[in-house]
Amino acid sequence: MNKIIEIVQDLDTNKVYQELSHPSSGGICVFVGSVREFTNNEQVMALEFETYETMALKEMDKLADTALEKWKLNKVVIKHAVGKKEVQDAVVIVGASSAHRSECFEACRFLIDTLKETVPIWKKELFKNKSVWVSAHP
Amino acid sequence: MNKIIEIVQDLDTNKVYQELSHPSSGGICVFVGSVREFTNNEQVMALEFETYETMALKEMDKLADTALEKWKLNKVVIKHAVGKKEVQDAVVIVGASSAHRSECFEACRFLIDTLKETVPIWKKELFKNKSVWVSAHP
Amino acid sequence: MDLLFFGIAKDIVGTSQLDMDFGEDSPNSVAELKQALKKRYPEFSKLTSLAIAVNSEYASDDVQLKSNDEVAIIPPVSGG
Amino acid sequence: MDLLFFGIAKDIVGTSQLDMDFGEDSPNSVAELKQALKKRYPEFSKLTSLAIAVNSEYASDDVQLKSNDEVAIIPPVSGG
Repeated sequence: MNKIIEIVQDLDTNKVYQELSHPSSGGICVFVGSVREFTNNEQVMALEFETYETMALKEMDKLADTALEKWKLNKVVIKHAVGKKEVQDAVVIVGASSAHRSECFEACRFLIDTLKETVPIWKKELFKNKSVWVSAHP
Repeated sequence: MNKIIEIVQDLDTNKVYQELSHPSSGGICVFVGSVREFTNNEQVMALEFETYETMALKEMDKLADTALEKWKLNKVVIKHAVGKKEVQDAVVIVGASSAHRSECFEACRFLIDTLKETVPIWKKELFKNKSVWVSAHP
Repeated sequence: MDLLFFGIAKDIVGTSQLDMDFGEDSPNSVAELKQALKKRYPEFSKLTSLAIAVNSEYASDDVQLKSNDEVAIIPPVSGG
Repeated sequence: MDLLFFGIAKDIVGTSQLDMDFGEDSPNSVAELKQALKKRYPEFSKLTSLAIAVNSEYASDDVQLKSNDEVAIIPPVSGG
């Protein structure tokens, strides 16, 4: 299988190299998004992720297919975590492997940029005295 | 320490996420170079890496410093393997973490591109009936 | 009309699933549903964007709604 | 003059370390060393590039060589 699509409670960053490894791949590019301690100088206690799972998996699958069409890739991984995540926890992993490095870099950047635009997952920032749905309001 | 520079016999891809993780980082980008089975349709049995270690570590250190100056990064990792490597083995790992994703992507690409140009490491491709020092001849 | 709500949409409506009775205004298309929602819950008009998914696919304004469709209200996504 | 050889340079010379006697041609600068090496081992002229490191730093052609310098012959690198 040349694509791995998952929505999970906890992401295992250790597995991703093995999942993307391929005898025809000389390059593997991985992006991990993690919880930052501060947003606009306000301390974040945690992030809470919610998803419309059936649709999110479909959109992630389309995203992987688009990348596989646009670039010559041997493997694609797209994984997102849901639930409550603390500072430094991994929340998303995207990656691609290809014969040469340009393709996997470009595909990896495309995967994370497009995931943020299309996949129905919502993030709430939990601060000390309030919580905010990210990007909800202009 | 905001940079990790190593030349090792065997690369452990599992450690890299933890090494790049940082409370101020929302993005981590990692590139892993691995041994491909075919070069110009010729089957590669193995790669053999040799280095001028004292100089290579110095050049890798300069490379990390240049990236830390050019982009706002929290962590940088540059590791290269030496010795005989088989198909799918990891030979190089570079990575960076930053508050936002653009910086770590750009830095990661810069690290691998520049490493290939400046760091004194040499790769010999072992084919069935011959071996070739890569890039030695025009 | 059975509707699913996520993220801030769930907070606005107060539930993640609701069989909403629009009475005579019952919407036939995605565009009409958006309008009906904004009329009943003015908070929807303040969002950066509002999308509707029909059977777990993004649906454009002209898509007609059928009674057995799974219809979801999609506020601005913010994964990653 | 004590020299270190790596990669294909080691294959050309047949050893990784050599106290090379250039006789009267003994090179004083990086440029002269490159020339002396190419004269003695024509294979060096066929390489894509040839660099010299002095005390484990790339050295430009005008760098003068001192007797206690660590001098290394750097054929085209191919890491990664």
